Amino acid sequence: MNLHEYQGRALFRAAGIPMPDGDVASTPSEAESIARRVGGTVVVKAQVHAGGRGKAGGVKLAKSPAEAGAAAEKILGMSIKGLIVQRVLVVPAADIASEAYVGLIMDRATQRPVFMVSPAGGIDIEEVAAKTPEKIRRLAVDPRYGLLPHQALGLALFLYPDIAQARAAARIMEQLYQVFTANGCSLAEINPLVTTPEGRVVALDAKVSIDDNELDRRPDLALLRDETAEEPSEVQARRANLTFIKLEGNVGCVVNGAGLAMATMDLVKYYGGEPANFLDIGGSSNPDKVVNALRIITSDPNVKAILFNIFGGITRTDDVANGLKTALSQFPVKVPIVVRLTGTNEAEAVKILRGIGMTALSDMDEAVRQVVAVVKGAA
Amino acid sequence: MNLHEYQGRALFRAAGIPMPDGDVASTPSEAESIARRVGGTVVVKAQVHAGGRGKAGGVKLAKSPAEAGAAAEKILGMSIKGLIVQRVLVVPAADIASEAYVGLIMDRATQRPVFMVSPAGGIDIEEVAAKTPEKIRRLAVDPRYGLLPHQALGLALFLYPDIAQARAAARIMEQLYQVFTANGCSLAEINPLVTTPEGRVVALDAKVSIDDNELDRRPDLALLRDETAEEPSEVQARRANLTFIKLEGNVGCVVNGAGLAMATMDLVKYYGGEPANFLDIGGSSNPDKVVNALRIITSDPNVKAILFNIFGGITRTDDVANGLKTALSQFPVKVPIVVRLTGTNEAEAVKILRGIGMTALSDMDEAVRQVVAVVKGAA
Amino acid sequence: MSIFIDKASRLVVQGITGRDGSFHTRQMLEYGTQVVAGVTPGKGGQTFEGRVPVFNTVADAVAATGADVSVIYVPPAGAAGAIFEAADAGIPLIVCITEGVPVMDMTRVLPYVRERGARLIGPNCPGLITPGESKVGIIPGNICLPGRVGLVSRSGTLTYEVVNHLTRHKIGQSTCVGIGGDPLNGTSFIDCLRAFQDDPDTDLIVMMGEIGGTDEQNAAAFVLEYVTKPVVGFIAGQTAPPGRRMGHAGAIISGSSGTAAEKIAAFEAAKIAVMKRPVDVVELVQQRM
Amino acid sequence: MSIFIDKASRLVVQGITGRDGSFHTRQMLEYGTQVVAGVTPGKGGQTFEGRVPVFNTVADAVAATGADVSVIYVPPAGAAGAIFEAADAGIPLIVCITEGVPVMDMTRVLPYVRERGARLIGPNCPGLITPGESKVGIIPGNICLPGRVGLVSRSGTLTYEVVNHLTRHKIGQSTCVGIGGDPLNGTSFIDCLRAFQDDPDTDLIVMMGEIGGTDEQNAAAFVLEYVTKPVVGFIAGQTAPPGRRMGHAGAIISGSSGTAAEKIAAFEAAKIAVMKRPVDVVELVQQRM
Repeated sequence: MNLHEYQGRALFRAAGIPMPDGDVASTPSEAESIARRVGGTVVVKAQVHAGGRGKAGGVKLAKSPAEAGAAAEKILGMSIKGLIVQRVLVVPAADIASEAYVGLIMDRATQRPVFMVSPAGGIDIEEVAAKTPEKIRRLAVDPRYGLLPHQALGLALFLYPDIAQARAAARIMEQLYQVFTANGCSLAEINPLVTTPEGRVVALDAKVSIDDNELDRRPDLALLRDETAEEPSEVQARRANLTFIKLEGNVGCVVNGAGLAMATMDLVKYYGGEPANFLDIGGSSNPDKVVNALRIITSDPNVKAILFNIFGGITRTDDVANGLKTALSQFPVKVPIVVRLTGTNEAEAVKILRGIGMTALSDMDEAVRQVVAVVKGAA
Repeated sequence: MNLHEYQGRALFRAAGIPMPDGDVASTPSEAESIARRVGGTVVVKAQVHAGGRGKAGGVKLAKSPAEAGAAAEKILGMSIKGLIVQRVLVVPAADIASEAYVGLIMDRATQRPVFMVSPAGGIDIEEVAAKTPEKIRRLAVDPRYGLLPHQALGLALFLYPDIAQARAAARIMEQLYQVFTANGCSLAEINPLVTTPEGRVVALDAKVSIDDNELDRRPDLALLRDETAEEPSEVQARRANLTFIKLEGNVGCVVNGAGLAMATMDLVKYYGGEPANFLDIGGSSNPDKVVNALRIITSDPNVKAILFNIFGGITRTDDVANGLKTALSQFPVKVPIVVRLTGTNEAEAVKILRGIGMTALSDMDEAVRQVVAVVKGAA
Repeated sequence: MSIFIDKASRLVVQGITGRDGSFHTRQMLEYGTQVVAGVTPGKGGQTFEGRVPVFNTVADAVAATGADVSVIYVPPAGAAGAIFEAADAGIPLIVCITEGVPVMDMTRVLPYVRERGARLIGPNCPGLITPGESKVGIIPGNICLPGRVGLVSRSGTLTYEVVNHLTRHKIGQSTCVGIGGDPLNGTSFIDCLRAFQDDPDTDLIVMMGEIGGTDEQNAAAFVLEYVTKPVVGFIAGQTAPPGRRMGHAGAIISGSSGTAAEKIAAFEAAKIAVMKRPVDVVELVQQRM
Repeated sequence: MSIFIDKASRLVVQGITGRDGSFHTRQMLEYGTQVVAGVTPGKGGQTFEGRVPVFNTVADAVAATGADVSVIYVPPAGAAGAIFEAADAGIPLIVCITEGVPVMDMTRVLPYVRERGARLIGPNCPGLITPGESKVGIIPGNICLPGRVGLVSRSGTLTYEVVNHLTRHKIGQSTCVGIGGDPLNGTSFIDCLRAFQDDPDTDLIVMMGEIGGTDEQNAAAFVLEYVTKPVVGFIAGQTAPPGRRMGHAGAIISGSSGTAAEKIAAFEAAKIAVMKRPVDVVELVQQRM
């Protein structure tokens, strides 16, 4: 789960990371009064889950409270990469002497949190990695010991030759590590970490992603989810405990298991079709999940046909068949459905489907070919 | 540094360990009003750094606030193992269904914090260890991982077959481990940990020792030191950065280094004398330390002669000689002084001593024999 | 022969009295797995299905039964604790089925397990099966057949799909291992490739990968260097949009290292025969056996 | 020959610009120790005494100078961090002189050092010296003499006392090691006994113990089992009252295991010749050389 900048800021500030004052606003007048409170020139920043806000016009300087209100007026409601801006962050504009990058990510390869720092900050770190890899230093932190003082200072000295600034940056890295581990982050990033003309080290941005698996035991973090910033069908799916991602095609897919779901999408494409979604109903075979899955898929007007691909293991195929039956009795499905199911309680499932006039295939390739043919016939 | 029970209680309660309500009092009327507030029968407990308070009459039951005041009246000012009781703790008397022991100590052998638990609580754990060792279970905690849930539960199941009580006790052990590591303890002990007739698990005592090395970085803990509960000469020594322990003999000793100080005491005894103290002036050779050392030693009326045994390494023997010279010019020392010094700047030191009419020996045995002879001659 | 488990494996089920634990314990017993103990704190002394003794702790279970494999069906909040407990009790092979274990927990679990010389499979995995001998986890036993193909996979049901094709064509398996798709897990492709390479009763290896991370690329490099047996591979997620997370499998495309195209290229460079579709496994294996 | 250090040892001094660090670095340079680098964060690029380059980090120092021994003179609050840094930089021998290091810090430092295969001597120790070759720490060089007696001790000045007796009687030392008296330290008597036993140029071992803990008893058991060279021992604190802490040496009598009487009995049972007084070392050693 990605946090908005203003939410990440709150975590950073609670951990003691020096950041400029400021607050979040959802109306121009709120933005204006925040600008009045903090004083001086401010930056008004769109709060959306998308990179490249600056280029899209989502970040504006304002020299007075009135200008801040006007900037907020322009930015609120703006669409950035398809996402409507609902909130802006208003912070004092900082005088910047230098910009560095400090990121902490959960790394699969070392199986540890890994720091990535660069004296070339303020720009995309992937760009730095590609063009000037020598300007990046990495450090895997052993979680049994945490970030050790010499490690933090070693990284900080790579950013700042001045020992006072390096000590300040080392402290910020220790605080960032605390934020990361205490909140189950998969990413915590400061870009840019700046020095001011007076020599202070200050974080000007906060980018935080939380491991979704952390949310069950951390209701405080779960509350930070901003569903207005997501695709409504994906929100609906998550509430129904489905993993769903909307795509651009026209073949709706209902599959159990993420790997099989991806392989199903690949096979749809292989046979000339275009998947309309990724959907994993998961391991448990609650018929309600099937009902919800169908509801979500059928709400997409692009969908021309629906493919079920169920390999019963823990998932009982008769539960899936029952879910399908229930769904069809609750709301009309106007597009053709092709069902492939095999495995646990297959015979029972086939009987249930027959009872509502449907047939079930047992071969995945055959099912995919058939659904692609149906879609093409319909086109 | 040993904490009083009421201080340990505060740490335990802050960590969430369930303990009866109550408070500390230094007058009978305070004790009475605490008893009134908590209600019912209370226990009034002497707060001194000594075991066996119960046997010494330092723990009394009181059925009313008035009785509590009377009990406090008796206990306050009482002497337990030579220590005057300055405060009493007043807590509600708990109904006890069972008593267990839970202790956590820093263990030299495993170099880890070690839990020691026993279902035989309320008595001296050394007694349990001697008589029924099978009733003790130990567990060394790997500090890199902390106390793991299954470890706490495993220990707790050794105390309580009931799973609800075991889970409660496991939680208390986790809290005790937090107290221990967060405060640099060398010991944190609950004796007894009781169950009430209703099945609750409650800590009835709190014994905590803090590693002295922790106090520099933890002024909050250093404030807990109760100097009124210590030998005044030892308090004076600590303030002067000396390590001093008062003993019963008559040969005062001023030595640099703990090992050499102990060996010096042993040698005094070997040659038929009795050391009056252990005193280590430490590694740095600040002349003030010598002045303070002499002040403390000469305040002991038992001391019949004083032995200096200095092996100069980091310690400069001329600094020691200067300190001695300063001390003698500041206050009269009425007992003979025998000085042995060798090592760093020895020639200079000998010259300083000669200047004030003293001689210095270079051999430890000779110096000890001489000081013992002086004391015996004086007797 | 086989890797990791065989008919001598003595299994303890952590969370045996829970919903998933009890269901799958019955399945494993039916399959013939030697389920020698269960663990549920507070239920020590009970007996599961009239035949499996239940203990309060894994240590108790090991002491009483000599269990040497553990399978974990406890909820996510307790899963890391269960792995710690199994490793601490000296269990050399720990299989964690639980889905949704916080990744931060795994950063501490993994070194703990390694320090004790134990192997963890999972979390968030279907477990493993040595057909005809022992099944530990949730892979359906009826789709497997004893034989000489070793299979390792990051996913669950996709594994079943492929195993099913093999079995229907009378191509048996030595062991099928689902290593799980979480970002941090205990056993990698490489661990399994090495074991299969060293197993005299495995002739060919099938490796089922996914987008995200670089495990498949590392595995391909290892194949080049160490594996002499034929390897057949698959990568799921060729049509997945970049930068999106495809469900719990943790298939995240991070930067340039994790796309299906890159992984397939790595497979091909290592002379791994790449299936275009799951069903292709049959022909590719048959050509190489 | 010698143990742990010799004339080839390349020393980095952590805290070289501090009060104690600069004083003792001069002493070590005078003695002939190869002090190749110093470390003080923020002073990288400076030169100490016109001859020792100062670096910001131990890693920088190792990279530039190939230092293979570190000695630490930083204040207690930073001592654990300095040990972590030295171990992380790959230094195989780390000597921590600092007194007053919180014990809780040591519980984390010790496994870290061990995981890296490094040896820590101390904290709160005088260091070690191989007479005529190299001195690391604060043992006065002038009281030592090259020779064939190995000495290991828990205390500082008491060590000097004994070494002084030996030297005045022309009994030289292979290496003298002060392991420190803190409750948790890096190197034990046993580590040193093993090294001296295996050192072809040590003929006899002197071991100086103290009350508190069970290290001396464990050492005696090790002598019985492993050491064939003669051993002469001493226990300080025979007259110490039980239950009192005798200064920073951490000499705590805990329960029945830690009294001088018990330790002396353990020594005698292991055929270790026990000195009654420090001066006895001369006669006992002479009888056995």
